Amino acid sequence: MAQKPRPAAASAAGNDDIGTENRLELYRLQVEIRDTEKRAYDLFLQNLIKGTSHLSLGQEAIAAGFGVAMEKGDKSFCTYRGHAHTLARGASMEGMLGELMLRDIGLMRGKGGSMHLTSVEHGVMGSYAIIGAHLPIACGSAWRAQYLGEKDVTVCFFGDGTTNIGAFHEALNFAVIWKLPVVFVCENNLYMEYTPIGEVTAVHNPAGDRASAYGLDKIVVDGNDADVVFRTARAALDKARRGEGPSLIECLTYRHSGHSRADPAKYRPPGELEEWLKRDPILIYKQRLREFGIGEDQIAAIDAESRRKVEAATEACKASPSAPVELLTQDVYADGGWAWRN
Amino acid sequence: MAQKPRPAAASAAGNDDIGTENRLELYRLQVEIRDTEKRAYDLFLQNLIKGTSHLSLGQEAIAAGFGVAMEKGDKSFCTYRGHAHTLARGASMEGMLGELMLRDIGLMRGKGGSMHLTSVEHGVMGSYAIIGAHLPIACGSAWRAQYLGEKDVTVCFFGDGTTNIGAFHEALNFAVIWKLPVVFVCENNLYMEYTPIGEVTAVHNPAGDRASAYGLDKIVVDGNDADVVFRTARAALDKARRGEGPSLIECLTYRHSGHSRADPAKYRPPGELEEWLKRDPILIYKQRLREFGIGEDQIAAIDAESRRKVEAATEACKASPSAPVELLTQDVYADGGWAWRN
Amino acid sequence: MAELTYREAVARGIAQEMQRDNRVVLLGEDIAKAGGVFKATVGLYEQFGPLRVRDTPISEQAILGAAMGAAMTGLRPIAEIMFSDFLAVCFDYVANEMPKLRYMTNGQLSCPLVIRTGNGAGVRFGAQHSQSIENWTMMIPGLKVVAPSSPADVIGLMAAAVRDDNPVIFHEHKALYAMKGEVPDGEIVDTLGTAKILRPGKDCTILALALMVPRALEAAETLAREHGIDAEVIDVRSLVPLDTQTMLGSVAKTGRLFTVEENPRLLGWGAEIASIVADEAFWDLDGPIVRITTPHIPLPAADHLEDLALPNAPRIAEKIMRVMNG
Amino acid sequence: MAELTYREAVARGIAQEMQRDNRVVLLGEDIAKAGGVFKATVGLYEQFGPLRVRDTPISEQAILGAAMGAAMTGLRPIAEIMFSDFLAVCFDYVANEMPKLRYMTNGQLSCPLVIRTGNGAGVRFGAQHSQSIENWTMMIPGLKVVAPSSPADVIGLMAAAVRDDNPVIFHEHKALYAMKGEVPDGEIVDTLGTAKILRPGKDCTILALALMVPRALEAAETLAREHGIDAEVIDVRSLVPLDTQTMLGSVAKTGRLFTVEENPRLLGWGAEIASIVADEAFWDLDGPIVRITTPHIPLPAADHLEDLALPNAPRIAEKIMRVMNG
Ligand SMILES: Cc1ncc(C[n+]2csc(CCOP(=O)(O)OP(=O)(O)O)c2C)c(N)n1
Ligand SMILES: Cc1ncc(C[n+]2csc(CCOP(=O)(O)OP(=O)(O)O)c2C)c(N)n1
Ligand SMILES: [Mg+2]
Ligand SMILES: [Mg+2]
Repeated sequence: MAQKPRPAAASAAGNDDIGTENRLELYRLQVEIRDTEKRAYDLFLQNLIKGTSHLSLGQEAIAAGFGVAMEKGDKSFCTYRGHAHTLARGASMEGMLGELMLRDIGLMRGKGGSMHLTSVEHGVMGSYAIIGAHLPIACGSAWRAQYLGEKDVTVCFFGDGTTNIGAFHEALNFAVIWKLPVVFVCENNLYMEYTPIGEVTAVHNPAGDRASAYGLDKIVVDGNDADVVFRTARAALDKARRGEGPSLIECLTYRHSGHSRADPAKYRPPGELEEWLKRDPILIYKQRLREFGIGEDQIAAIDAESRRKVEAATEACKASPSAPVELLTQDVYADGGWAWRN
Repeated sequence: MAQKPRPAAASAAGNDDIGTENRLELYRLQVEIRDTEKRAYDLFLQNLIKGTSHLSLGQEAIAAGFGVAMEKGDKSFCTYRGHAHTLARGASMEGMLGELMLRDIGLMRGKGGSMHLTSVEHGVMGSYAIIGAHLPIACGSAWRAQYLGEKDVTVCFFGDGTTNIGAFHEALNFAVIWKLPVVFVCENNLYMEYTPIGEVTAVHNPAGDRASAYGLDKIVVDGNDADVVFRTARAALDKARRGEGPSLIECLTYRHSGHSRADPAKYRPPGELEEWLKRDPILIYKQRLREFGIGEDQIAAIDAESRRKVEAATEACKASPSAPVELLTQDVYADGGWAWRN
Repeated sequence: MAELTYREAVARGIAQEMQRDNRVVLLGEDIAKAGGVFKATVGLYEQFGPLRVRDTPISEQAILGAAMGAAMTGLRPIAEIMFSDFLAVCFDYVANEMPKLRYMTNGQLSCPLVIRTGNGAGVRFGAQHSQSIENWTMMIPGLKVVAPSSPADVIGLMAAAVRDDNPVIFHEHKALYAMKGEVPDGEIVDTLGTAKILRPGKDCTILALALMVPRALEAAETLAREHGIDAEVIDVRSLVPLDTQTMLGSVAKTGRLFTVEENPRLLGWGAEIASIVADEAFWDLDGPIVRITTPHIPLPAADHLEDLALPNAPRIAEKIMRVMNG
Repeated sequence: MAELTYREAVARGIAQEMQRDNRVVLLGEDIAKAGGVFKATVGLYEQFGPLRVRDTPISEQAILGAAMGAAMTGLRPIAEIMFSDFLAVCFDYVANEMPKLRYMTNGQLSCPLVIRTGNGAGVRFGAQHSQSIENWTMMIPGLKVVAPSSPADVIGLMAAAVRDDNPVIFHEHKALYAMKGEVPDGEIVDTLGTAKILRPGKDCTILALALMVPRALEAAETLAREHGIDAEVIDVRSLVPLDTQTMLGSVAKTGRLFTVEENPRLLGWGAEIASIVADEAFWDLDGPIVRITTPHIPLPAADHLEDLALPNAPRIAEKIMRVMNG
């Protein structure tokens, strides 16, 4: 059942619909996401990240592709594996890392934790940790846009395993019958936590093979190629913005690390990771830049700047205190407090 | 969107794969179900049925087709609209009517009510009133058969509207990946309670067009023709019994009455009911019997016997007292009582 | 002044708020063209049109999820969950998503919406369509929870719920839909978190909610008439916020507390109040706190059994009389 | 005797029952080959094979629905819901289907199964993966509910739960999985519905559950050592059935009751017990009943805030000391 990494798409250097600016941005985002998440892993080993955390090493092309294609004002709904998507919309590294470290500098000052990264100012309308819950919520955001005549599109990211829960089904049907401006993005990384998706799913492509059940087109793309993701994202966003309703996109990818910090990923067949490492999205994209004539110095500058930013963010986070204890009982209710009685 | 009643299937008189015995049984069941439900309606008008009740007048061919095709030991899981399926497995009229009247003679002595008809001795493993809940439960029954090597098949009935709830999706995927001996039967009667199914469903055939999302064949049949249903049921039951896994069958039909006793069904477009009344399953089947050379006297005898049984059942129910009040606190826990403390 | 049924009051309360605020939208199963299975939304589709009053598929998770997503991005949805028992099929939104959104995001996001739901027994619908599940919602931090007992309260509390910036669960009692009551003309806006003393009294305090309110009042009349016991009857109305001041004040006066709860015994709303009183008003108490509830059982469908299960005026009066005299 | 961790005890308890009864089967997400995300089912797949220990998709409704359908037709399934918070996505089975089946069918059908779930806080998982939701299950008639606090209790109560003919909710505490304890050799079978006096005392009664048990015990030691207060500590263990006799007996002796609850305040399990005691043992009480709970808030992820939210030994001791001396 398991998909194999796809061969790299043929070079399209002669016919560039993406452009240098977007390309550099796609690369920059992938590198920064990679570096930040690798730093998160180091911080975990140093016991500076205390809760759980779910890296998406190897899946960066999806976050980058959508991040670049989306417009300011568009809304992202992510999962616990949402570091990448949060950064891709412009949230700061220290906000993200700080939240993983549960410090005051974190996006939610440590109250939410790594599974609930939220940055409303960047359109990141939350990260959701109960599988499937955010698909209907994303419908609601899109409904609001439709009702108020606002032009933003809502994008909802989730994993392959999520396609087997009821909320997935309800949301897809709902989005289609109300013709909502929402794009559902399934990141098929082959596994739920530790169980291969093929063992628990009735069809080969968990999202793609279900699109027709909602009258949608089957869209399954190489999720390790940021150009492919970017093009697919742009088309779906445009469609939604034109008022032509939702899309369901399955991006084929692989996570290089375990499910969460607790997971050594021993359940993988030998050689699988190695195959996918050859198709590392950053490797692919560095090559792509070269094909499009971007100089090594420009690439190196992006790499260096990313490392510099990660260092600075790390220092800022380490320097940040824990949030004041008053926060414990703040913001339970809209009056800012927690009073349930008079 | 709305389906039209289908033209009657071509007569197959010359090539009878069903046989006279089954045919008479198919007719008898349809007539008895019809007569019992019409009686339920009368009793409601006489204020002798107090709770709610959901008739399936016009949908009898489905219950009869499956009832005859199923073997003793096979399990039925029904909905609140389950009178027909309960009778079709051999439960008594007075048990069914008595439960609607909430009398001691009822199948559950009035404790469950019309929405929860259960007759385990006849394989009726309950009627479920929360939409979709019984689809996963039916999977469990089938899993038990598979695990213990028992040869029974589980059949689960539900409506078109039920295909839009999460449990539907989870159950279908689950049944396929575990290759369970279960048959899912969607009775598409065009409406949820008052809302046309086409207005809230992303595909034309709410079950049929979703089969492929679970790797299943699309099976959509005329649910008003008991022969068609019987043949379809037999094939699916055989397949399940051979260990070849589940089926999803959509039966096209129409309910002649409102959703429940409270509903005058004013939401229907004019003429719709009249069209469907021309395709009344009992009308169709009476004609079928004639085509197969069954004499008018035999038909009349079945009709008369049905009326006689309904009268007798009605009398028995009217004569039945309410259940003794001790039942109030019985059977909450397995020790027969309700003690939650010592 | 006009006489309205409780179900008409629901529609009127919603209409009042929809007229005031264009961001108020309605969604649920069969609520639009059909006016709701309990006929509590009749006329709203005609008045406010198909964009603001929307029928949904049978997808309770999508209903509440969509309401939440719309609420956090700018609308003020009112979602119907037809029978309160069905909150179980979408309980993740009620228990985990809506009430925790603001807290988890450190106040970045808000969830101003109302979930209306047909709660309670008395209509012979059996174990899965008759439950009193106020406690399922009261126990969740971040929700507000109301349960009106009269048409006027329905309108005023609906308005307060819609205007509140928190997720509010609005329990409508199915057996009260046909109940009539006087309703003032013009806009009505009540206050969440306020209980109402419906019958002042000095000998004991009776707390009741929704359908139990008229029954408690009737019992109080019996107690006064036949046993010389002068009971103070308080309609709790709002479980969160909870008007503990009114309740503690009453117990300080009467020294005795009874709760009349439709829910099965364990962890009914009265348990919380009993525990508060047993702590904070312990020295005011002249005797045991007694909860009168439905026994801890699923509900039977049969009319005589259902009637037997729920607290009714004679049983309430009898119990209180025996406790007070014993 | 052997020293086992709480998580090992889970696997051992299950293995004991699977060995005894071929009808006991296991299902859940990642429980088979991977041994569970909390490693509480390690070895069972290897020992009992793929037909009896089955990985499922992320379909909690299918998990519980399938467990129920299997239970009512002859098996005795043990279903895992990974985090107890996720009971919200399949709550219809917990609240409406399993517990009402027997009653609605007038005893025709039975639902002998166990739902195991990782409950509770202390591991910095934030608001949706840390809740103590014993009350969600305690309030439903027809369920039984246990929450063991030690490895030996895990095994014995697991055996009792599997052998019971009712649906039993088995709350495993996530922060206790690594806890070690002595466990007797051979078969262990405990009894549902029995509380345990872990520390006899005469001045006050402290009721605690799961993670709160070691904390209450520690607090009791502090109270004895530093304040001369001799507290009786009772591990409630089973919420349904509830061993009210042991609790009422203790209060009759001590005259004072404290509950230590991990759940947020409103309608935590202690509320019910407080209301029972305030009724039936009112005249035994020498002072207010006091509940020590997590404040009524969602849980924060940050370690220092989470630690602050949950009752801990110093806070418990301090509160009890002040109440007893005040
Ligand atoms: C309702 C629910 N069930 C189970 C879990 C536990 N869980 C967290 S992540 C995960 C796997 C999700 O797999 P997938 O959707 O493929 O996303 P991925 O982690 O691969 O990105 C599971 C089962 C959960 N969070 N919520
Ligand atoms: C979870 C849930 N939501 C809503 C309802 C209310 N309800 C009862 S029957 C029904 C319509 C069901 O339509 P369909 O599945 O087509 O079955 P039919 O009644 O037509 O046989 C609805 C919405 C319910 N019982 N359960
Ligand atoms: Mg995955
Ligand atoms: Mg229908």
